[in-house]
Amino acid sequence: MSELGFLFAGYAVVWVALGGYIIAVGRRQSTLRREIARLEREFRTGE
Amino acid sequence: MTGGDGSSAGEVSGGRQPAIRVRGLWKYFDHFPAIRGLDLELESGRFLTVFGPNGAGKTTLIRVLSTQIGPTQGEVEVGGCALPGQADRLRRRVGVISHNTYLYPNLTANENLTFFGRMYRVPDLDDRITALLEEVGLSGRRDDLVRTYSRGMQQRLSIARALLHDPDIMFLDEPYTGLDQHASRMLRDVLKTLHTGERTLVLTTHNLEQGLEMCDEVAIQVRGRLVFRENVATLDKAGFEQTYFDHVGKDFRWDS
Amino acid sequence: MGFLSQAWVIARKDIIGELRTRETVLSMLLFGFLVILIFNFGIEPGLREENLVKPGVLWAAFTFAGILGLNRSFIAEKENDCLQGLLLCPVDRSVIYLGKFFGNSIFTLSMGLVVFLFFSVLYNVDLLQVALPLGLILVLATIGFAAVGTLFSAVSVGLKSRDVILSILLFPVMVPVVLAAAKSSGRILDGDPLSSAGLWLALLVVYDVIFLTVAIMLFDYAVEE
Amino acid sequence: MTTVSPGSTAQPDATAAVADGGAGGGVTTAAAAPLPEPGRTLWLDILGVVAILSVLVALYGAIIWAPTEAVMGHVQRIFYFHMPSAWVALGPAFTIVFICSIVYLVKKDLRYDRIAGASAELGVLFTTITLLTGPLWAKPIWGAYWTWDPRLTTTLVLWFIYVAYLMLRSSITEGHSRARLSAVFGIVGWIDVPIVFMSIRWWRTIHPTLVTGEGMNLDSSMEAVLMLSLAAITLLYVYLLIVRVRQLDMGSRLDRLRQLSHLR
Repeated sequence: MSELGFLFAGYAVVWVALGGYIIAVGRRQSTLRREIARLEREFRTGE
Repeated sequence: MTGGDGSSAGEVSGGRQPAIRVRGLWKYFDHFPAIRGLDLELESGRFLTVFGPNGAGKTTLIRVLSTQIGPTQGEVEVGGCALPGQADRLRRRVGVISHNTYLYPNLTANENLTFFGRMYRVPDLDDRITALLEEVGLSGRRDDLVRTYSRGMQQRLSIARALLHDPDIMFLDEPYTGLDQHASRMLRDVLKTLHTGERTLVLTTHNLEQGLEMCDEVAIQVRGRLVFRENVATLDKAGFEQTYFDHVGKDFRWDS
Repeated sequence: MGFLSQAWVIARKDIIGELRTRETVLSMLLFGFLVILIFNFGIEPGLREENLVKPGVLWAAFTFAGILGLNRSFIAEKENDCLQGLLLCPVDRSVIYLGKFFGNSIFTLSMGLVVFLFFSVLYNVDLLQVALPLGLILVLATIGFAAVGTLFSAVSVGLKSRDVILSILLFPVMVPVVLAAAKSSGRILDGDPLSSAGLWLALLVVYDVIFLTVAIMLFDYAVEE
Repeated sequence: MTTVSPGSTAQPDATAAVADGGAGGGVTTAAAAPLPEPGRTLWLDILGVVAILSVLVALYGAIIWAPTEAVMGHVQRIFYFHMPSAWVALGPAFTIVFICSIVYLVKKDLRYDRIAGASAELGVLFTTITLLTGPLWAKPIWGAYWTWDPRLTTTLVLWFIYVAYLMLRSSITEGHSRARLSAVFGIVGWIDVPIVFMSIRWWRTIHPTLVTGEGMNLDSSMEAVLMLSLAAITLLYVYLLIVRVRQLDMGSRLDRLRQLSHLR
């Protein structure tokens, strides 16, 4: 692998790791939002 | 909520200090409230049986009162010691018999009792063990491994273990679980001898017949609260089954 | 001292139970032998590098075998919910910790001694020459191992996959002990005097003191509910 | 020696739960309990934008602005993200795990446990980045992906310790048990780190290696880029930590609501 190849690989690792984490956190966030909406509905209709 | 004994100790006839006083006790496991604002007062020397279906929080109550777990909120005072702060002081005076025996299966009866006796610094331990084994009818098996004991014998030995340090407050959590009729009867006989009027006893069970036999007071625990409390002297024993199901039935959803 | 004698009562209870079944120490020993045997296939006998690898084999065997004992330490307390009975006793939590620590140390130490013997026979080590310094290293390593191990054993005992979790928790934290023990015993096996391993022994002592103190302080939280 | 008796735990977090769920005789008020707010606020958004912008600026600085290092060439540019990742993990991230573990054990407030958990996650993330970029940088320079350099080796051991910490957390479901047990491990693990480092350093000086991380000549513009990068990654860590903690807070409140709606 060329020198630039290693450089590219190094940066790829950084951004894939950070991006992966942020995507995972974002997904969890939307699951939470959905769950809140569901509970809200439940409370309304359950009244 | 808990019957008419909300009055302070001084007003109770007999004027004895309360052995147990609980005010607004909550115990959460995560977000699940196993005990929900429970109040309880018990004079020392009395025998209280707490009835309740599975999941009512009886075991949790016993575990809080016997210092095994801390309360989430509320005042708890047992034997004059505030919990959880003074748990260390209380432990010496508390005996617990539960459906778990707390016995080491790879040790003999004698070794088990010697171990616990030393932990409690019981004086004249050997004589004490001999007397207790006599009392629970296990003298002949003193040097047998606990693992060779039947369930009933283990439970009797666990009674001896709980009595080693002569506690003045005893908690019995479903002690009849898994015992056959014969063993239950022996356990009952031992319990009768414990009820001397000097010792405070709290028993939990879901078995109405066994629970009513020798107690002074009854309570019904449902959904983490005591919903019924009465003195056995004034209790309508024949109608108690109906009373119990009336209280439990209202909350049948809890069980499912 | 009442404090230590109470702790000894707990350790004695564990030892009596162990002498009866011999389950723990025997399985530890067998496992330790097997580790040495397996590792041995990776070493070309007679090579000059052999001497560099040998202490590593020895301490790998010690660590892997030792963890078996720690695994059992609190599982024994879970049968019949004995741990609850123990916690009901009117003694400070640190007494219970010390009791379990003494027991674990004694089991690990006896395993270590026999594994050393096995090792010295297989690799033609003149045990008489190195017995004392190696023994000292073994004692120091055992204390550190049991100090942290007893705490982690209590931490992991309530978990479903406690065996795996205990190994995963303990091994990385054990790195300084294994390293110091392997390096210092390497010196001894090379025929150097004990003083040449002074730095490593000091590291072991520091590790033992720090983690024994920390574990005594934290044990309360590992068992409370 | 702890003087705290085993059960002596005021539990403010759970007390708050009581206030919500238990007031006025319990679950009938559940519907009135406040729903979790959708964890967004202006200042947090601003912090996020600033963090991401500064990372982009640092990226520009590292790739374009900084001069090529004379000996190592372009590969040295990995260093601008390698070193800050290592700093964030070993510095703030794991230290916060340690501090919040202690505070949890003292206060029994689950909030601190959530901070510790989130910080450990980020610490492992940045340690992973460090461990992956390090070899990619080392290979073209020294011809080997891995050397048993004290810092590298300590980082690897550290990674194992905090992965173990996260595994311990994920294997316990009850909130306070998880907080308690992982706090115990979080404290021991952190205290272990300097001892690990010392032991590995002694080990490597006894058998010295030719390869060291030294010998890099940073000129002033390189230093500036490094500082910028350090600040950017630290800012990113702080932002992600806050977001993650708020998310965990929300999850916890949601669990409570779910429980209440179930009880109802």
